[in-house]
Amino acid sequence: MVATQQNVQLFTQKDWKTDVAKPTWCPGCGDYGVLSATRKALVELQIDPTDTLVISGIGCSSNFPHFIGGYGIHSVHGRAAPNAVGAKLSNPDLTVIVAGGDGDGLGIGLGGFVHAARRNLDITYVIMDNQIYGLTTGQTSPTSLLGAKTKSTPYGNIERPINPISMALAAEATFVARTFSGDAKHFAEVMKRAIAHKGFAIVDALSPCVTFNKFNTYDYFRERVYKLEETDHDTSDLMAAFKKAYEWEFEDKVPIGVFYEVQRPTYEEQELAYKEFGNPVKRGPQRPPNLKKIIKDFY
Amino acid sequence: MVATQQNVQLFTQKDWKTDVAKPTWCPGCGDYGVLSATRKALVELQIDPTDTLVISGIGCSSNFPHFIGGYGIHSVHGRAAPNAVGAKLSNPDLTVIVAGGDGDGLGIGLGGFVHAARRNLDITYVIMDNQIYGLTTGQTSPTSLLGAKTKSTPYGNIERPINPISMALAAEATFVARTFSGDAKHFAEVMKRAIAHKGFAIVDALSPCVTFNKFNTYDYFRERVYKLEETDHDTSDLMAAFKKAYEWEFEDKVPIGVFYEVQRPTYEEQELAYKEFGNPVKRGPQRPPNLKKIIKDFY
Amino acid sequence: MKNEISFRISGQNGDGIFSSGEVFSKICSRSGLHVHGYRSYQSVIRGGHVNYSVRAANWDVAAPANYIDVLIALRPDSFIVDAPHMSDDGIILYDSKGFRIKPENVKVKEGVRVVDMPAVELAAQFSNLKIVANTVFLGAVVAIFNLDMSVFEKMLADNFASKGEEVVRVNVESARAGYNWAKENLEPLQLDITIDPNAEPKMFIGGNEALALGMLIGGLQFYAWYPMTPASPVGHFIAKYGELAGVVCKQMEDEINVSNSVVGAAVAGARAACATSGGGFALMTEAIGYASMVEAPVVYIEVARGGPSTGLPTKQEQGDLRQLLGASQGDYPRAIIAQTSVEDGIILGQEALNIAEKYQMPVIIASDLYMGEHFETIPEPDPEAIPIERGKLILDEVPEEMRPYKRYLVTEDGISPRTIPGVKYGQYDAGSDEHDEFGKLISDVRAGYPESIKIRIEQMNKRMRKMETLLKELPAPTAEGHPPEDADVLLVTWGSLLDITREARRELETQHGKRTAHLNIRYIEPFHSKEVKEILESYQKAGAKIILVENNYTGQMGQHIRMKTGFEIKDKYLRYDGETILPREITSAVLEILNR
Amino acid sequence: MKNEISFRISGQNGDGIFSSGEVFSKICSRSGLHVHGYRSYQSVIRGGHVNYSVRAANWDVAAPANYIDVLIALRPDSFIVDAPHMSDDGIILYDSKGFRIKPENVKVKEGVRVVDMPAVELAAQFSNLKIVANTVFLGAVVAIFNLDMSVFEKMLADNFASKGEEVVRVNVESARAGYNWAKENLEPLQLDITIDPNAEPKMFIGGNEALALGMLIGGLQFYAWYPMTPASPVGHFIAKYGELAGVVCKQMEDEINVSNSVVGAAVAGARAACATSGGGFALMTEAIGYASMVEAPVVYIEVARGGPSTGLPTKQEQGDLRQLLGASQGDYPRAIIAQTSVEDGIILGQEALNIAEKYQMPVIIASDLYMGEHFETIPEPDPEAIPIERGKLILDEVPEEMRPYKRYLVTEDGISPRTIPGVKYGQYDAGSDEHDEFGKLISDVRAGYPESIKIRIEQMNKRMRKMETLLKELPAPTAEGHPPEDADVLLVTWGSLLDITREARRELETQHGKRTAHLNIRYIEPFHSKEVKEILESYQKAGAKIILVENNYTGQMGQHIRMKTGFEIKDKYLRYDGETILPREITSAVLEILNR
Ligand SMILES: Cc1ncc(C[n+]2csc(CCOP(=O)(O)OP(=O)(O)O)c2C)c(N)n1
Ligand SMILES: Cc1ncc(C[n+]2csc(CCOP(=O)(O)OP(=O)(O)O)c2C)c(N)n1
Ligand code: SF4
Ligand code: SF4
Ligand SMILES: [Mg+2]
Ligand SMILES: [Mg+2]
Repeated sequence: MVATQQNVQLFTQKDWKTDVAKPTWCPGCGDYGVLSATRKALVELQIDPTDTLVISGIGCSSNFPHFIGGYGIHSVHGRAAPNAVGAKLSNPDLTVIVAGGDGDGLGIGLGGFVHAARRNLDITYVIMDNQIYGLTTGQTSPTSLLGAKTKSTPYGNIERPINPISMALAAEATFVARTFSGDAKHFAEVMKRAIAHKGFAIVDALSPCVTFNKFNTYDYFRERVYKLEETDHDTSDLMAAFKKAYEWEFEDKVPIGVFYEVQRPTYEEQELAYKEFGNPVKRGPQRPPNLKKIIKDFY
Repeated sequence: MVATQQNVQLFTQKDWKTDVAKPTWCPGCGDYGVLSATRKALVELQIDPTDTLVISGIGCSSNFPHFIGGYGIHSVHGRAAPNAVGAKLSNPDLTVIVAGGDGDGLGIGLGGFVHAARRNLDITYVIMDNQIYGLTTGQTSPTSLLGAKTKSTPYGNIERPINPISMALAAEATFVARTFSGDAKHFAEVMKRAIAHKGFAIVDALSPCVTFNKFNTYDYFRERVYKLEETDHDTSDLMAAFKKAYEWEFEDKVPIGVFYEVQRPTYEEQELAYKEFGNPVKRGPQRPPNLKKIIKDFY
Repeated sequence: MKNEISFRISGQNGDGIFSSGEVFSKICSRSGLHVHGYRSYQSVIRGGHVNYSVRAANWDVAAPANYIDVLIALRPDSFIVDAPHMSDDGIILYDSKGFRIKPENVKVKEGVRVVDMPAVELAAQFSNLKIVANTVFLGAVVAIFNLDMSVFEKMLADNFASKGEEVVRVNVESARAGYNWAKENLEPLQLDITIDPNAEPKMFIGGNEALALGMLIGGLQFYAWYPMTPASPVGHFIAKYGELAGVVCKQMEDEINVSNSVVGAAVAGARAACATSGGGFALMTEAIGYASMVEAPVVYIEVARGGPSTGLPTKQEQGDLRQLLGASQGDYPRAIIAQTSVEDGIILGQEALNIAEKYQMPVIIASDLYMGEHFETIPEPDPEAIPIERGKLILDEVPEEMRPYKRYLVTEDGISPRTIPGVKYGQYDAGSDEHDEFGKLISDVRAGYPESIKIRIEQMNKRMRKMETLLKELPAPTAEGHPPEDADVLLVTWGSLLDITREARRELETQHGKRTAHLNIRYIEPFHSKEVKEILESYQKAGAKIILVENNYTGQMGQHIRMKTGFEIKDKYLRYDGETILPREITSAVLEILNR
Repeated sequence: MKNEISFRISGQNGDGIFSSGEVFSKICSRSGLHVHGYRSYQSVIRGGHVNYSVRAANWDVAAPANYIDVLIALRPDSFIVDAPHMSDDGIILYDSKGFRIKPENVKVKEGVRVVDMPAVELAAQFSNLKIVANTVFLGAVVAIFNLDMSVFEKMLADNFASKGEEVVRVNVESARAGYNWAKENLEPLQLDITIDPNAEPKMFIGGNEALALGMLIGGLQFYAWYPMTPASPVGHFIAKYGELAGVVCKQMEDEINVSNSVVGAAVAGARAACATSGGGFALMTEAIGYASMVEAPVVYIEVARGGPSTGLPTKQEQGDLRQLLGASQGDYPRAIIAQTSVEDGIILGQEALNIAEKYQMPVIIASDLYMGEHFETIPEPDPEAIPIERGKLILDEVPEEMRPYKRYLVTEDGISPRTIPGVKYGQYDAGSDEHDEFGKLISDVRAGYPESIKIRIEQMNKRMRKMETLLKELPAPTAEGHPPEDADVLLVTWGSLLDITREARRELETQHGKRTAHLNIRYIEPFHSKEVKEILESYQKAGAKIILVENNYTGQMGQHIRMKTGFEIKDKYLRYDGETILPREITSAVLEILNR
C-alpha cells in the first residue's frame, strides 16, 4: 500500500486527480477543502491509488470518490461503512478510505458507523460534517444545533445534536480527530495521521455548507476553533478526550486536532481466514483444500 | 398517568399481570427478574396500566409485553425505539416503556436507540442485556465480550463490545443507569427512578442468559457488581459517569445504579403541534381549523 | 392561432429559474387561466442546468406542453437542452451581453425567432442585482403573450411587500422596462385566449402538496419522514403547515424508523402517514408487513423517481410498481392506490386515511416525480366533502359483552373492533408474530399444535378477507372515450399518465381522426380483475388496438394486469429515459403502432 | 410389509430430541439406507414441544413420511401433536413412570400399540442422567426395526469417544438394555428392507448446509450474515468450516449492512454471499438493486418461513416469492433460482456464484424452512464437477487497447469486462447513480441533456440484456412423468416441493392408477415463459387436469406463471398453516380435484 522507496515520489497529485473536470459542489463549499487535504495526505504518504478504495454513501459530500483518484464506490445512502467493511475484509491489503456526510454517517448510517468502528479494521472514516442535509436542499441533520431553522424544522430544531467526537469514542474507535476545511494545513496533517493510523480512524471534518447552513459558517468556526496540538492535551487519555469532546457544547470553543489515539490489534490481524490461505482476493476463489475434513462431520 | 391519591393503592400487582400463565423464558433466565422488578416499580409509582404502552422488538427478552399488563407492542427486530417515538408523539400522555435485548437495541437497533435518546422524549428504555443473541440460539451480540465463543464465533469473538453506558451517555440520554437481575430490590429501585425521570431514561439491565451465555453468569456478576449509591458518585457529573462506564472494562468491576441524571426540557414540552390543539390522539382527527390560512400561500 | 400559452425559462441552478417560473404561473392563474407548471432540475445544488415550464389556457390544461412558444434562455446550455423543444414559430429571448452566450451556442431550427434582448442592461437602470434581469425578461414575456401588466405588477407588489417599498419599485419598474421593450421591438403572439385580469385566482399547487393537504383535511395526526427526492415536498408542507394545525411532523433518522414510528403512532390511535421514494421505500417494506400483521392503519406514500438504485434522482419513472407489490414477506392485506392528478391528491389523501383506518391495514399510495412535482390550478378543496370514517373503533371503554376483549376477533368482513391505549378493558398486545383472537402468540410454544394450526388458518383467512371486503367498496374502473364497438384504439395507463394520455387522445381525435378510449388504473390492490378483463376483452373483440403506455422499462402495470387477468397487452409504448412523456409522443407512438 | 422405516421422537426442547433423532438417522445411514430427517421446533428456547422424524429406506426417500410407524413419546403433548400421525399399526413407546405421562393423556386411534416401557428405570442401572433414557428407547427402536445393534454401538463409541471410555460404556449398555427389553417384550415390525451393517455410510446433511458447502466448493471468499431462523445454519456452517478454509465469515450488525457489505466485498473482487429469511430480506432489498446497478456479483439467499411479518418463525411457507420478485426499486437485472433438494444445494451453491460473477449481477436463491432444515443422505460432492467461471474479469493490468478503461462498456451480451481494485489502469467508481460507460454520473449535472438521455437508454438496455443472455444459457424446464397425451394430471410446483410431489405422484400412480406429470420451477427469473406456456397448454389441450400446489395463501408461483405466460392454473392446493405438505396430502387433494 505505502510505497517503500523513501526519496522517490512515485505518486503525485496528478495520480489522485480524476478526469471529472471540476467537482460539482457549490463554489465555496467546505468539501473542496476535504478533497485537497486528502489528496495532499495521500501523496505525502505515497499511497498507491491502484490499491486504494474510496467509499461513500449518498449526499453532496458523498460525490467525493468521483473527484479523487483510485478505485471508488459511491454506494447508497448511509451504507459507506458496511461497504468498506466488506471490501476491507475481502482484500485487507487495500487502503480503504470512507468519506461521507453527517447525515449519511451519523443519521441513517449511525449503526454501521459505530459497529464498523468497534471492529477496528484499518479504515479511515472522514465525516464531512456540515450540520445539514445538503443534497436534499437543507433539512436538519443529526449534528444540526438546537434551534436551527431548516426546511424540516421551520420553527427551530428541538432535538439535541449528536456529538460526533464522544460518539466516536463510545464506538471504540482507536483514532478520533476533528479538523476544519478552513484550515488546509491542519486538515492535511490530521488526514495523514488518520490514514497512517493502524486501525479505525474517525475524522470529524467541519466542512461548511455555504448554501443551506447559514449558521455554522467559516466565520462561525474561525471564531471558535483552536488546535489541540497547541495545548498539552494527552491523546492517550480517554477521559481527557471525552472532556474535550464537550467543549463545543459547554464552552463554545471548538477544539480541532487529535482527541484520542490508541494502538490495538486490528481486526485483520486477528482474522482466522487469512492465517493459512492469505488475502482472499489476491489468492482468488479456491476449492476448500480441506474438504475431506469438513465433510467427515456429516457421516 | 400517575395516580394522584396518595394513600390508596389504586393499582396492584394483579393489574400488571396478564393471562399468559407463565413467561416462556427458560427457568432461571435473568428476564424474570426484569419482569418482576418492573411490575413492582409500576405498582409503587401507581401507574395506570390502561394508559401504559410497553414496547419491544424481537428476541427472548422482547416477549416481555406479553407478560406484563397494559397495552403492548411486540414489534419487529430492532425497532422498539421508533415504535415508541411514534406512539409517544401521538399520545404524549401515555407512559411508554421499551424493553428489549442487547442485540435488538444495540445491534440492529442502535441507530434508533441513539436517535430516540437524543430526542429526550419521556420514555424509559430497558436493555435486557445478556451479552448474547438468545432467541436465535446463541450468537455474539454487540455486548459479547472479547474472546466469547459462540455459534457465530466458534473460534472466539475478536470484536470489541459496545459499552452501553458510554453509548447511552454519548447519545445524550438524560438518565443512564445499570442494574442486575440478580438483585431484585436494586432493580426495582432503579426502575422506579427511571420511570419517574422526566425524559429519556436508559437502564442497562444485566440479565443472564442461562442457556447460551456460559460466561456472563449470575456468579460472574455477583463477584463484580457494587452499588454506585453506596459510593460518593455524583450523578450530575457527566465526566464521572463516563469514568464509571469504563470500570468494567479497565478494572473488572461492574458498578450498578444511576450513572447520570440531568433535567432537560423533554421533546413533548417543546413540540409545537400540541400548543394549540393538545394531545393529538385524545383530541382525535380534525379538519385543519386554519385551512384558509394554509391555502392562501397557494394563490 | 394558439389557444394556450407555453412558456419556459431555463438556466443554471441559482439563476432564479424556479421563482421566475412560479411568478409567471401565478400571473397566468391570476389572469383567470388554468395553469400547468413543471420543473426540471439536477442533483447538484448549484450550477446544474434547470428549467421551469408553464402552460396556461382557458381550458383545464393538465399536461406539459408539447412545444415551447416562448423561452427565456439564460445560459448557453439552454440551446442544447431546451431549444430543441421550441415550436416552429417560437421565440427565444436571451441576452448575449448579459449572459455572454456566444453566437455559436445559438443553434435553433428554422422558423424559431431568437431575440437578443438587453435585459441586464435594462435591469441595471434600477438595480445591480443580476436576478432583476429575470423580471425584465418576464415583463417582455407578459407583453409577448398579451397578458395584462397590472396583474404582474400586483404580484410583484404582493411578493416583495415584506421587503419594503423600494424593492417593490425596483421590480415593478424593471418589469415595465421589459414590457415596454417588447412592445416596441417585438410582435406579440397571436393567441385565442381570454384574459380576465380581475378573475378570482385559482389555487396553484403541486401534486405532493395536494396530497399533503388532502391528508391534513383527512384528519392526519402524525407524519414521519426522512428527506428523499422527490417525496420531500410532502414533508416540507407538513412541517410548515401541519405543525401549526396540530399535526406532529417528525423527521426521523432513516426510513426504517419512519416506517416503524408510523406503526407505533397508529397503534397508539393516530392517523399516521409517511412518504418516501424508491430506495427509502425498500427500507420501509419490513414494517409494512408488520403494520398489516398487527392491523395498524398507516398510509405509506411512494413518489417514484428514475431507478434502479440511486438511479436518476431528479427524473421521472413509474418504475417502482413491482416493489410496491412485492413489499415485505408473506401474504398480507394492503391497498395500493395510484395518485392520478394534482386534484386527486386532495381526495386520495383523505380516502387513503379512511381506508387505512376502516380496514386497519397499510395503504400504499403510488405516485411519481412528475405527479408529485408538477403544479396545477385546482378548485379550492371543500373540507367537508369526504367524511372522516374511523371504522370499528372503540374509544370509550370496551362494553361488558365484549369482555375479555378480542382484538383480533374473527369476523365475516375480516375487520375486528379495535381499541387504542387509554381505553379501559381494551388492553392487548399488538404482536408481529402469528396470534390468536386475543393477540396471544401461537408461534412461540404452541406452533404445530392442532389448535394453533386452526387458529393460524382462521387468522390468515380473516386478514385476507379484508381484501375482498374492500374490493366491493371500491368503484370499478371504466374506460373513458369511445365504446368498444366504436374505437380504433384503447390506451391503457396508470396513475400519473391519466391527463397526459387524455390530451394525447384529444390530439388523436381532433388532429388525426382516430376514435380512442382510455383505461387508467387507480386501484392496484385489491384489483378489479373481472372488470378490467372484461374491458380489455371487449375492446379486443371489437377489433380495437390495445396499447400499453408506461414510464418504465418492463411495462410493470402491463405485467400486473396480465397476472390478474391473463390478458397480455402486446403493443406497448414504454419510456425509461427519465423524461416525462409528452402528449405528442404518445400520439405519434399510437399512430406508429396503428399504421404498422 | 413396509419397505421403509418411519420413526419419530418427540418431547420438550431440552429433552435431547434432536440429538436422538440425528443419532437414529445416522444409524440408518450407516446401515446402508437412504435417510430423510426433519425437525419441528418452537421459538422458545426451552420447554416447547419439538420432534424429530426419520424416514429411511433402500430407495432414495426424499420426502417426510406420511405416517409414523414408531414414536418415542417423551411428554404428554406427544399424544396431542404426534400421535395423530401414527400409522394404523404403529407403535408408541413411552414411560409412564419416568415421564409421568398420565393415562388420560394417552389417546390414540384404534390399532396403534401404546407400549409403556421402563426406560428411565433401565437407564438408572447405568446412569442417573435422564437423557440416557433416550438411548434406552433408541435401543428398543433398533430392535423393533430389526436394525443391527453393532451399528448403534459403534456410533455411540464414535460419538462419546472424546468423553472417555466410561461414558461410552454407560451408553452402550443402556442401548443394549433397551434393545434386549424390546426383543423380549415386543414383536419386531415386518419390514422389507435390506440392512447392510458394513455399508459405506452416506453423507447426511441439511439443505442449508448443503448450500453452504456448495458455495465453499464454488470458491466463496466472503460471507456476511445476521442470525435469522431458518437461515442461520448457513452462517453457522461457514463460521465453523469456512473460516478454516480461508472464507471470511462476518456476522454484521443487521441485514442492511450484511447486504451492503457483500456488495463492497464483490466490488473488491471477492465471491460474496449472504443468507437471511423474510424480514431480513426486506431490509436487504435496497442493496440488491444497488448491486445490480454497480454490476457487482453477489449471491443473496432467502430461506422463507411462515409470514407475514414475524409470523411463524419456526414454520414452513413458500410465501416470499412476491418479495423476491419485488425487491428494490426500478427495473434491473437479477437471477432468482429456487433450491429444489438437499443435493441441489451443492450444485446451486456453485451455479449461483458462477452466474453472479459471469453476469455481474445479484443472484437470489429462494429456499424455505423445510428445504433448508431437513436432512438427507446425498452422494459425496465431487469438488471438480462444476468449473469456477469468473466471466469477463481482468486481473492483470488493463491492456492498452482498452484504455481509458470503460467499466460499463456497452456490449452485445450486456456484460462488460470488469476490473477490481489493485488492477492497474482499471480504476473506476462503482456508482449507484446512472452513469456512462466510464462510470461517471450522468444524473448529477447532466440529467436531461440529449446525450445523457441517450446514455441512460444505452445503459438500461445493456444491463437488461443480461437477462436475455442468461436465459439462453439456462436449461429450459421440462415436465417429468407422462406426456400430455397420456396424462390425467399435471402438477405444477416450485422449489422445495419437487421431491414431496414426486412421491405423491408415485402414490397416485401405484395406489390410485392415475397417470401423472409434474412441472417443478427452478429458474424463476429470467423465466422460460415460452417453454412453460407450451408445457401448460399442451397438457391442457390434451385434457389433463392442471393443478398448482404451493405452500402459501395466494399461490404466488401461480401468479408469476400467469404474469409470464397468461396461463391461469385454476385448480389449486394451497397450504399456509405452517406445516410441511406431506405426499399423502397432495395425493388426496389431487384425487379430490380429479373427482370433482
Ligand atoms: C435511502 C435513502 N434515503 C434518503 C435519500 C435522500 N438523501 C440523499 S443525500 C441525503 C442526506 C445528505 O446529507 P449528508 O449526508 O449530511 O450529506 P451532505 O449532502 O450534507 O454532504 C438524503 C437524505 C437517499 N438517497 N436514500
Ligand atoms: C430483521 C430480523 N433479523 C433477524 C431476526 C432474528 N432474530 C430474532 S431475535 C434476534 C436476536 C435476539 O437477541 P437479543 O435482542 O439480544 O435478545 P435475546 O433473545 O438475547 O433476549 C434475532 C437476530 C429477526 N427476527 N428479524
Ligand atoms: S449544498 Fe452545501 S454541502 Fe452541498 S455542495 Fe453546496 S455548499 Fe456544499
Ligand atoms: S435462551 Fe437465554 S435469554 Fe432466552 S429465555 Fe433462555 S435463558 Fe433467557
Ligand atoms: Mg451534511
Ligand atoms: Mg440478548
